[in-house]
Amino acid sequence: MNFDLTEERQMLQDSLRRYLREKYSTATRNEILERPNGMSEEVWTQLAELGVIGAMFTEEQGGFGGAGFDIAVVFEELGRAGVIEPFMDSALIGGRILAACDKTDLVEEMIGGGLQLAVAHGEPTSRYDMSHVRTSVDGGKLNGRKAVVMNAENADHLIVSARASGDVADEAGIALYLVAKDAAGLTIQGYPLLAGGRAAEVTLDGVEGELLTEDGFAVLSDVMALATMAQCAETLGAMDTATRLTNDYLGTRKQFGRPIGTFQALAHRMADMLIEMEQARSAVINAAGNLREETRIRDMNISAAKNLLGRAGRLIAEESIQMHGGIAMTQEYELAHIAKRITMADHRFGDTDHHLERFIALSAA
Amino acid sequence: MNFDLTEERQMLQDSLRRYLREKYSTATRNEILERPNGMSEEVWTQLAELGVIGAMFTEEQGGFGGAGFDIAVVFEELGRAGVIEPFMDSALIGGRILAACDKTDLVEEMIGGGLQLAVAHGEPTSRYDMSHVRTSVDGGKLNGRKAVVMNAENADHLIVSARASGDVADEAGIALYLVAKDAAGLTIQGYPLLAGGRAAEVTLDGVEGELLTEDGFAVLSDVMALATMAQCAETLGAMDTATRLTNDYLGTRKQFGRPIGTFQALAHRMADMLIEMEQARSAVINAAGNLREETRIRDMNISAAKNLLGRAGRLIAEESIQMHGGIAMTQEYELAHIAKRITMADHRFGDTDHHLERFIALSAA
Amino acid sequence: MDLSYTDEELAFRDEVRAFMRDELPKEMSDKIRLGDELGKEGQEKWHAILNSKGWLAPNWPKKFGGAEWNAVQRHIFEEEAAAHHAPRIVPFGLSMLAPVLQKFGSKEQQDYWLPRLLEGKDWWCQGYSEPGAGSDLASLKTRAVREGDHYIVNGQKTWTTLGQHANMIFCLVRTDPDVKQQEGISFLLIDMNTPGIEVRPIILLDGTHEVNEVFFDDVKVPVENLVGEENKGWTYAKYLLTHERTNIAGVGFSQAGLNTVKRIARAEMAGGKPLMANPHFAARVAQVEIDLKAMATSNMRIISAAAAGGAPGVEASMLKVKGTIIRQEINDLARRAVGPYAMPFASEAIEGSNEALPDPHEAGPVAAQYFNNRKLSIFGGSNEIQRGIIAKVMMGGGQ
Amino acid sequence: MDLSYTDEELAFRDEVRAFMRDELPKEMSDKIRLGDELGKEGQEKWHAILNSKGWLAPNWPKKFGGAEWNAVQRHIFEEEAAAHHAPRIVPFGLSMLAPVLQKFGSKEQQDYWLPRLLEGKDWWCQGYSEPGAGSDLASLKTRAVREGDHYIVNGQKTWTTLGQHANMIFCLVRTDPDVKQQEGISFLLIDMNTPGIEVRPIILLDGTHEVNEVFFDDVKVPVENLVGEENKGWTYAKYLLTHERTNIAGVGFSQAGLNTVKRIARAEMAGGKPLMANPHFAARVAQVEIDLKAMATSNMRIISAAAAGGAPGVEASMLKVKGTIIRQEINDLARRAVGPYAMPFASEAIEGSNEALPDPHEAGPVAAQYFNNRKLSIFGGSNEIQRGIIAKVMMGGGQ
Repeated sequence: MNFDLTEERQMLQDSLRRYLREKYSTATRNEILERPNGMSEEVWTQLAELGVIGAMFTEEQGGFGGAGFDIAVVFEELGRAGVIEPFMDSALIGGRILAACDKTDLVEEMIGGGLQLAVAHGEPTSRYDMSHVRTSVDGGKLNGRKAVVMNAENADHLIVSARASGDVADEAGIALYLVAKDAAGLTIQGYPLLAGGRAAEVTLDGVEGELLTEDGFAVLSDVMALATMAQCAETLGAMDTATRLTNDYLGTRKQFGRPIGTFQALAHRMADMLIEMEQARSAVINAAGNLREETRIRDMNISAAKNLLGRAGRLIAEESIQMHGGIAMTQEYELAHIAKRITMADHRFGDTDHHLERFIALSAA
Repeated sequence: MNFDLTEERQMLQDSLRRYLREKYSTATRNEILERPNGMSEEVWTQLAELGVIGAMFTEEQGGFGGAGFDIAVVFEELGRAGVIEPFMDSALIGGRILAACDKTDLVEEMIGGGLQLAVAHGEPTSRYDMSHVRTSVDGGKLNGRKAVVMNAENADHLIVSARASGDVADEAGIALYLVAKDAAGLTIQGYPLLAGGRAAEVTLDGVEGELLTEDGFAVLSDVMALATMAQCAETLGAMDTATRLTNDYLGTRKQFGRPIGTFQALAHRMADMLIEMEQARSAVINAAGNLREETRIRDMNISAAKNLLGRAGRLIAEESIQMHGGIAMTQEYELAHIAKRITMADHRFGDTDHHLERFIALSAA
Repeated sequence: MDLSYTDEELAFRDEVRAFMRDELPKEMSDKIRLGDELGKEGQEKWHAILNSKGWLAPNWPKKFGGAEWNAVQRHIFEEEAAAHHAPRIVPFGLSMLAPVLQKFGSKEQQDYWLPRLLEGKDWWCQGYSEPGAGSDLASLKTRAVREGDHYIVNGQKTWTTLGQHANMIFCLVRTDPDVKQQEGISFLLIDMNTPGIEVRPIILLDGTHEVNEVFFDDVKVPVENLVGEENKGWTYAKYLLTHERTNIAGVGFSQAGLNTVKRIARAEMAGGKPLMANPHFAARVAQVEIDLKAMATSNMRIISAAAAGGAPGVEASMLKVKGTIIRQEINDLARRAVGPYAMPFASEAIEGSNEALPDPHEAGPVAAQYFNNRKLSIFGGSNEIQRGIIAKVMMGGGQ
Repeated sequence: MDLSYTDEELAFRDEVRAFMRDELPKEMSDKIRLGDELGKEGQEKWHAILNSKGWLAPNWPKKFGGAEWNAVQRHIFEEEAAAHHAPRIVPFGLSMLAPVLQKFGSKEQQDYWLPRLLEGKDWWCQGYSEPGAGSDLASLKTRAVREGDHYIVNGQKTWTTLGQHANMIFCLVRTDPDVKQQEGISFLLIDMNTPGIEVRPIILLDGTHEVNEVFFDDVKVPVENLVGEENKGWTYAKYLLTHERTNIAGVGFSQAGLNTVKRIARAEMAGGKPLMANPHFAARVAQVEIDLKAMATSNMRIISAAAAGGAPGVEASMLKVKGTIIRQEINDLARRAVGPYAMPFASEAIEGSNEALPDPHEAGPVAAQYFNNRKLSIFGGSNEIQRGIIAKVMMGGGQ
């Protein structure tokens, strides 16, 4: 057993944390949040230069990491700083799908920071069901509607899932296509997100694309396992920030003549938050450390983590706001953004209940 | 709207509370707990004289009450004092089944305090399913096994459910029989209960009985509705005692030089207990006040109450023990018994989850 | 014991229902149902509708032009208003300031300000909270110094709800800094258009502009705008706070919210079945519904006692805590129910892409409401303050 | 990062497994699995079996005859012991007193008492808690006054676990009442057969006799039974408390308990299906299983750090709180699982009606265990004390 980070990961963590602390203040982020494209190209490029994107890919894929703990380290730091740039959707999900489909040149471009992708998979009625694809492909033409597609407006290419055969919820028969941003018949209607960044409703009306794979479900399911684990790590980082801000606030804010942290009811609730932080950290370690195990074990650990982070995240976001009081409700205060990131993470890749059910099903299997 | 007790009920409550406070101390009860028959005939008789049993029956049945609030008032007081005598099983369930089957003479005897009954309905595999009856009747002979039959050893008669027709879980085809305590083929193997009183495993091997009704499910379901409501009221009384004991303890017990109730963490948890007490009281009022509504409304209110009392009861029993510390773990202290009554109530008439499911099913109906 | 309304109460409920059906404009109830903001004009319009029926001031005595309803009537009105998605009455002038003026104001103040309130001539806001005070209200620092016929006010108020619409503010100010905190406070009425007042918006985490900071820089307030006696303001403030607690349980809002959750969950599909048929989601809904049913009865018990002349004390604190827990849980269920569509930033998404979202009016605002309603357990005496009151009263052995 | 055991650790685990398979008597593990009491004789027999393998004192240095395992080895042993339903090692002498004697005892004390511990010649109990002290241990009142070659001890101890079996007790006593609480305490070894000692049973709410009151009435204790220096006992007591915290998370016990819950829930039928297939029950089980998996990893992280020489501090308090919550939740699930059969009073029901209950050995003890294990969050530093420690350390900005 060994729970220490390797030297390389430790260095990546340190440099990333330093960069974000110095360059990604609340004020800076609040300014980025207001931008029409919902991101900063400068931050994207500089983080790419720091190796953030490269760490998400194996050496064979052109990166220098790609294992569970490489990805966990990166996303925990992004979460800690509340980064809204689309590293999850563009780089990790988009990039790893392309890597799995051997699009080596595009992956190289991604690692260099010069590419933006969007993955148009979820649909208005699919909720969290990964095999639910109604968008059809017929004679190479894509038709359908994709929902809450992250980073769609900024993307150079969209990766679109479509049903080549089978029923709407079948795992078999889902193909993946690469679609250029300016393809005919593609409509992108964008909007900002509560937790920062932008997404869009995407309509495909006879759009032509390049076939990436006919076994889309297998690719998606591996990449979404990675992404779910990364989301847990990101949320862990955000929870850590919320806990730290609250801890600091309890120590400095005075009421009735003394620091509010000396009020025992608050102190004990703070202790419960800290206990749940340990639980959450361990759950992420389990998810990251079992990524290369057989699918059932991998997915049990991922669902366990997503469920636990959902519960602990809710506790920490809500308790942090409550113990701060009104200040935490204001957009200007760091915690407001962080709490939104934590809560909205529950709406990605399956929520707390979804993963509880999945864990139960896998346990019974 | 009017939430006051009628004068009669107020008087019954007062006299009952006074009697139990004066005559049913922890020491007295602990002595009764050790008795081989698990009850005090003297307490039974005196409470019958006070009108406790009469209050459970309508005037037509020979009593002077019988409505939801009559029964709720009685059982709340019994619960407050942690009474272990079998008023629930012998008087309310047994008596009201007989009343529903027009056994006027036996009901009269019951109201006078001169009769003991036991209802042998549940079976080793029935759990909380009221229609699950495997015990058979054939040519008037009863064969089967009944589980955790309350008060069986003390009973003059047993009321036994048996399947006359249909499948094991059918509602139709359940008949009720009256069986004398000394009937041939009846075996009663008794044992004490954690929360006081005694029950038994009852084996029927060709036992003869008197048919009470062929529509046993209808009778049982009405009487069990009453009993479940009464159980909620009893638990409410016990919760009130636990809360009061804890409140008093927090005010008197000193640690680190001051009453432990001045420690804010405990004070706030005490406040949460008090809030749940109000919730529980309202749930019991809803259950008692809707007893004569149509079945679906009645049962929704009963299941709501049993679920809420299950949750609030667990909180209050566990928190009361925790805030007391070690003293609450000792058999000699009143709370130990009260906490067991509260917790074990969850195992009667369907537990917290059972009633949540029933509430969901009835809501969707 | 009788859990039903009396015939008189039922008749009153029918009257309220008919009023809501006939007089509440549909575009108004649509906005409320969908979580949109009504705006100043809409709010004033609703006030005028109520006033023409004589229902704008339910808790005022008849002699001041109020409806003088008892607690049960007020409850029935609030329940029906919530069920019909009627706007709330803006409480600052009508429910909070007015009782203070009626009890402690001069005849001149009553005669001038009360009719204007009914006629909608003034929009009042509340100047209580200050930065750094939080739940410790009495530590306020805004200073008022008497100079001839005026007070000169300097300081800062915060969390001033809808202050951006207001032309008047009632303020707690410190008139004597040398005595015990509670004893040097006065209650002033201040015209927002007086030079030296500046209102700055505070944007909340869901992007809304509900609250403000109000700055006072040598603001001149005529002495006739002092309510009651100088340095007795804390007494009036406490009196006001008891009136702030009307409808503290929020039963009607919770019931309306729960209905919305069920409507969404019956439409939303999860794993091939309606979400409402998912046992885990159904269990969450059932549990909060059970809690709400019980709290509604607790609320009625207290209202019934209040209508009979009893004074709700610690029970109000209990209702506040449980009421906010239930409402926040319902907000949480709503955000869960809509799945990935909780993520769009509602207000803008609705404006920009009405057509694009599948059912934007249901899904749109729920996550924003979840965040916005975290305030319920913070403002108006945080749940921590309420728990402290409950424990203190109970452990003191009575109220 | 590497979550797996090393080859050496795996080999050690195999050795422990083989030992449990070959040496742990089946009648012993049956009793433990079913929640029965092992009794003094059974416990001493297990100690002897461990001692003959050299494993009775895992944490003792080799020079005293211990196994000197590191934290990972101890964890592996505890995990396997729980999985095989082995009895716990009675900790009072071996795990709690021994480290104190080894660090602070005289050569004579070490030479006399330590071998006797391994040989099972003494049964030690702990005299720390006193009536009225609770979590405020240092407020103890039991008085020891030096008279010549003896101390004369008067006072009372309580919650003395298994004191009914003990021939020796180690006690904290007050030797100087005039100084700060912590500075007047001494650490004495007392023969339970000395005149003036009386042991009275405390029956717990589940009917068990685990703990006792111990009364001291002019009890003469030879001065050579003082450990270390007079009035320095608090230092030794604190040292001892850090050793009490071995296996504080109780991962093995929780895992064994969870397995029992699942076994019951697969057999128990609810509404025509196994209880384990009921979504609400399955959700409860899954949630606690998820929490336990995470805590097991937290535990390994701390153990791994401890094996590498780090000192667990506030983490131990976190594990204590979460560990007890999880174990108590599992106890709660077990009592839920057995349905109406939770109600019989287990010990008597089993003895009197072995045949009558359908599966008495599964159902019998679960409710009693639920009640008995409420102690987990009370004794050994209540969860409230632990939360206080956690908050204090964290808000102090470090350990």
